[in-house]
Amino acid sequence: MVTYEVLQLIVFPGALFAICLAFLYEWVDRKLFARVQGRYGPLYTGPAGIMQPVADFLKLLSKEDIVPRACDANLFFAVPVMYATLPLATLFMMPIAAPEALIAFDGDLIFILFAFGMMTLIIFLAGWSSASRFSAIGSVRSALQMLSYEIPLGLVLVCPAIAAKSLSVSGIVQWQAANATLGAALQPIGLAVTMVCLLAELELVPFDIPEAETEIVAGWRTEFTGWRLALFRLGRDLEVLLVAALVASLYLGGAQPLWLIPATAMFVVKTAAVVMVFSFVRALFARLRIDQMISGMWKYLLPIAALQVVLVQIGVGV
Amino acid sequence: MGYASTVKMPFGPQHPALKEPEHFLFELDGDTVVGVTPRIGYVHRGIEKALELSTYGHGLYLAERICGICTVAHTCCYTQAIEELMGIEVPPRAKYIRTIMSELERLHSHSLWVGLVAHEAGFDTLFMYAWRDREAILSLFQEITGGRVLHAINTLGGVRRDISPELADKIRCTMEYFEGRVKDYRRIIRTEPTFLKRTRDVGVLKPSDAAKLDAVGPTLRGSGIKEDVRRDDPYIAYDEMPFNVISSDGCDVFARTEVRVEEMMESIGIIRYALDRMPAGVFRVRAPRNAPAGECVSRVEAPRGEDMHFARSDGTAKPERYKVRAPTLANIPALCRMLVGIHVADIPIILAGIDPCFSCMDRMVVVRGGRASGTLQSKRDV
Amino acid sequence: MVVNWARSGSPWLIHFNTGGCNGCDIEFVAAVTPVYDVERFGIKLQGSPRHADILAATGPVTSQIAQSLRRVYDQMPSPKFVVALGTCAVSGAPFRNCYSIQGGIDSVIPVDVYVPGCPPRPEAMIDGIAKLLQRIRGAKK
Amino acid sequence: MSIAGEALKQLRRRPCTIRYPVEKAKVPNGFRGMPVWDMQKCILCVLCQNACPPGAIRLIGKGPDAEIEYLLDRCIFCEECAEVCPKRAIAMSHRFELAGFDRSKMAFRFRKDRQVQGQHDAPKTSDSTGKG
Amino acid sequence: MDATEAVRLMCERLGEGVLDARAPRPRRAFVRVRRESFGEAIKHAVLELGFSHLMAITAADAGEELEALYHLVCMDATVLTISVRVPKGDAVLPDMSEVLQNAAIYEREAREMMGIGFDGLRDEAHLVLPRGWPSDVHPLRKDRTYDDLAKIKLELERV
Ligand code: SF4
Ligand code: SF4
Ligand code: SF4
Ligand code: SF4
Ligand code: SF4
Ligand code: SF4
Ligand code: SF4
Ligand code: SF4
Repeated sequence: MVTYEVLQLIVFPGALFAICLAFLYEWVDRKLFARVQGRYGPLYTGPAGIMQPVADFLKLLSKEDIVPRACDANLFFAVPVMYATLPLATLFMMPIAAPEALIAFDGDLIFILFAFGMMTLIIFLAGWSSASRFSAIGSVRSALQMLSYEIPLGLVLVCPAIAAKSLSVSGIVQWQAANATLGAALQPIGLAVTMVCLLAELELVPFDIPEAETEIVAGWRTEFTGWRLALFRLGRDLEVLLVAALVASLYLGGAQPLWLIPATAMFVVKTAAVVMVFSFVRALFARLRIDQMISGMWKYLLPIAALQVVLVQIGVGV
Repeated sequence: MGYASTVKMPFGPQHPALKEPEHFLFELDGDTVVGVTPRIGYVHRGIEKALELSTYGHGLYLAERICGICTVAHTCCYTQAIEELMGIEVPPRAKYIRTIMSELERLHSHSLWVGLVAHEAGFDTLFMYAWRDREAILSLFQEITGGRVLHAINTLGGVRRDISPELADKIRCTMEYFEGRVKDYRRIIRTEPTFLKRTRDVGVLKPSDAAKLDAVGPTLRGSGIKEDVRRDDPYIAYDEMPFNVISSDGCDVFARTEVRVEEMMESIGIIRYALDRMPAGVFRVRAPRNAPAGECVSRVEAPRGEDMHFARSDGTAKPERYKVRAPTLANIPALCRMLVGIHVADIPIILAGIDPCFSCMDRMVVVRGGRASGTLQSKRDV
Repeated sequence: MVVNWARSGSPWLIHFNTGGCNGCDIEFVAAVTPVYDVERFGIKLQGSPRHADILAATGPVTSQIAQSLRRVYDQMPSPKFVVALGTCAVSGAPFRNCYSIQGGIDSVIPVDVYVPGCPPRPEAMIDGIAKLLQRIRGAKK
Repeated sequence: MSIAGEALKQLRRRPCTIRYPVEKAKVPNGFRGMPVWDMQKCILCVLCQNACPPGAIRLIGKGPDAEIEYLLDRCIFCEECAEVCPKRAIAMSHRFELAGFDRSKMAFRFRKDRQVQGQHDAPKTSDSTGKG
Repeated sequence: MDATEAVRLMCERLGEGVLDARAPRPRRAFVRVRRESFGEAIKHAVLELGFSHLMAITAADAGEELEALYHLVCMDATVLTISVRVPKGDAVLPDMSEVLQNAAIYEREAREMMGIGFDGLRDEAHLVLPRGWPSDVHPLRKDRTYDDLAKIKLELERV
């Protein structure tokens, strides 16, 4: 039995499955983004370019590893590893193959929120450890940005929890199934705010301020090469998957089987939809400036998020 | 780190926001720029010397390579100067063809620029669309001249290739398509809130400063001053063309964008007019090898502003002195003025705002700020 | 095998103008945009030399830029390749005699593929890069 | 958001990309590609050498041994040589796929009786030249 | 103001200071002045005649002397070129950035390329051209041949 659980953790629906899905979504994102711009996107690496993220990953693994002299060697080693493992570990708390996640406990939603905060902290460390000006600016921007979206995000994410009277993602998924309803239908405002905050969390346009290529090269990642960069990219892809899974679970019913369709398939369809919305939206905007972004978040998003909380309270109370 | 009292931040020579190698040293106070030291000269190739050492015919190809974006402007300016020295009159048909080429170049250059400014603002989709549509102009170039970017069409005494009636129809047809696209850009840049947020009130250049610091081209016209060599000092066939000089009172990056987009509409009008009224006849006359002694100043409105060449001949087959002053250099003092007191994140978009093309600027510039002291003169007024 | 496949399937480029006339540069950027779209090959433009595999250099090398070019090249992690785009980058041609020009890209760093043209059409650039990729794919370990 | 309409339209359309190495590139008539020599016509008058701005053409030797050397790595494809040739022995071909690994193979020598070539195959003069 | 008018007014004001004045075609005027009258000529043109836009300064090598040509433009797009010659041994002109705000950038260029000094021009520090270029070599002087410059170039490469 233990081997079965280990297998679950490592292969399906655990690490391996998550990594494959993460790579697939990177491809979906690049492809859709390219199509919006009237291009093909990756085309020749694997059928329709589907192996592109894998090729990128393998290539980076095979590249020379450069450690800048000025940087903190220990941190420089630890940061990429943490950046890749944290979202992977958090994914175990997402219901993927069944409405019940591999690891589910009351309060895992809080842990997930904490993980998002941690990701930003790691980014900050990454920029700081590489002792380069661009990286430092990138990481400071990243931290500033986090301060502005974390609070509205936390506010709206507890709304489904209040409605379902459960602080566990699995619990919220099951509550939606039991009541034959969707979070999105009950809390459309919450969904919208979550999407905006998560765009910021993922550092996508219009909030890709910490990575603004034309301003600060590649932001906090500027100095990383080889396997470190590969792990960053993997961690990034996993983060996208995590975010998509979170939206799918809290608002779209998550991994519930529908008639004959297994839960996993529903999960994949829903997360893919979320990823596609993200990549479509990021094609439509110009990048904001950090001060504009922060003031916008505080001025508009926070009140809306608060409004959503009040609405949910009223709904639950009645 | 990075946020101490004043830090120095280098920008370039290899930097994704600059497709060309230039170096700016910014002095930052927190997130605000308090000083700028441009350090140019990375693209200095020594063209002026080379021009003086090559024959008039060979020099044409060097003039063309002062810059790959306004090649027509530079070759127009060059041929105009040398033709004046040689005392040859270009046939009217050649003048019309040069006019059409100049305006096509303005279209391609401005749409390239719309794409770039969008790119600097992180608006990649608009960048892709603008560059996709620009390809229509490049294929026209290719059909007319045989080259997409360097056209080698202007020559001493006229142009090397004619525009046939079929080609003229093709140009009209492309103009039809392009007009629609330009209207679309105009709508997008005026309504996209994130883009407006990044360009409105950014990089302000007051009209009095623009005039005093001698800004040129859309940078000047974006500050509400209507000056355009095409109208004020008409060359080739511009004295026969009806068009408006566009200006905008915004004085910011958005105003400069607007000026360029509106100019594209005017250019389309000029091309149509010129195609309809193209005089018949030869399009090239023979140019002599040598030019009698003399000197002349030749001016052209390049897409980025006034371009000036000065030529002096001594009766031989090579110019005695050839001097080029391209638009970007003229805009540098104004640029430095705009860059002081702004937010770091706005640097790329302001730089892009003047449409800096350093390859022509460095052709001559040797302004290199020294380590501590050297800044451009404009710093003095700040 | 797998490594060569990955390398040839995911070339990331960094663009460096060493003093050219912009002609090559705008054609290079045009190759990224929809009509040519080199992302088909998995090519991505990178801003940081640390992330790049291929240095796409345009223009004759001016004396002033030579050191920067060298530095960017040194910052790239190996295996790295250099593509010289345009006649200037190949040999410095129209400017090769000028006093502040050192010559083509290969006067400073080793070049793998030369793409003549003034400027080369985006197709010619793609052709050059495709030839390089083919060579990488075929490379023995 | 104002670009959304156009973006949605794009999704329904095929990309406008020319899939270049897979599809062949279309080059219009009059395109200035690599110049090619028809040595049958050439009279070794050196006008092309003098006209060439970057000095990509050189006449080497004298009399029957004379050869024309063409340096591809210097050519700027300006068409001056083709224009100046009194015998129309030079034509701008449509060849643009000129990339090579070795610069020493970018020099071509043409002789009146035979054509000595570098890395590229002998450019046939019938090879889709711009102006026949 | 048209070209002939500008030439006439310049001659009237400077009198003996003008060595040569021509208006070869509409909107182009060339006035060559004596060194002593140079400052006055520029000030007169800029402040009184309205030629307030400085297009460029061309430095030229005229054998024994160096020449500086100031290309000024007025509102009617007339280009007035005021030129002045100074001997090579004593090639110094006053800095004009008092009246022409953007003159410094062109003056520095002239100094770097041709070796004309400008009295009062700040930013004396450093040399022209590529890093390490000898400050007494002005590439645009006629006595600088290509071979000569190429030797310097080679030296630079070695560094
Ligand atoms: S400003 Fe224009 S010419 Fe200059 S690097 Fe950017 S794109 Fe090229
Ligand atoms: S930058 Fe100017 S002075 Fe320098 S080589 Fe080029 S043309 Fe000559
Ligand atoms: S401003 Fe200069 S570099 Fe820029 S496009 Fe025009 S000529 Fe070229
Ligand atoms: S090869 Fe031609 S287009 Fe390219 S940089 Fe040189 S001169 Fe310009
Ligand atoms: S071809 Fe012309 S230039 Fe050559 S020898 Fe004959 S007449 Fe003279
Ligand atoms: S095309 Fe121009 S550069 Fe090439 S060989 Fe002919 S004349 Fe010389
Ligand atoms: S004319 Fe020819 S030899 Fe002289 S500098 Fe130009 S390209 Fe070089
Ligand atoms: S100009 Fe024509 S005929 Fe004369 S040498 Fe050249 S190719 Fe031969």
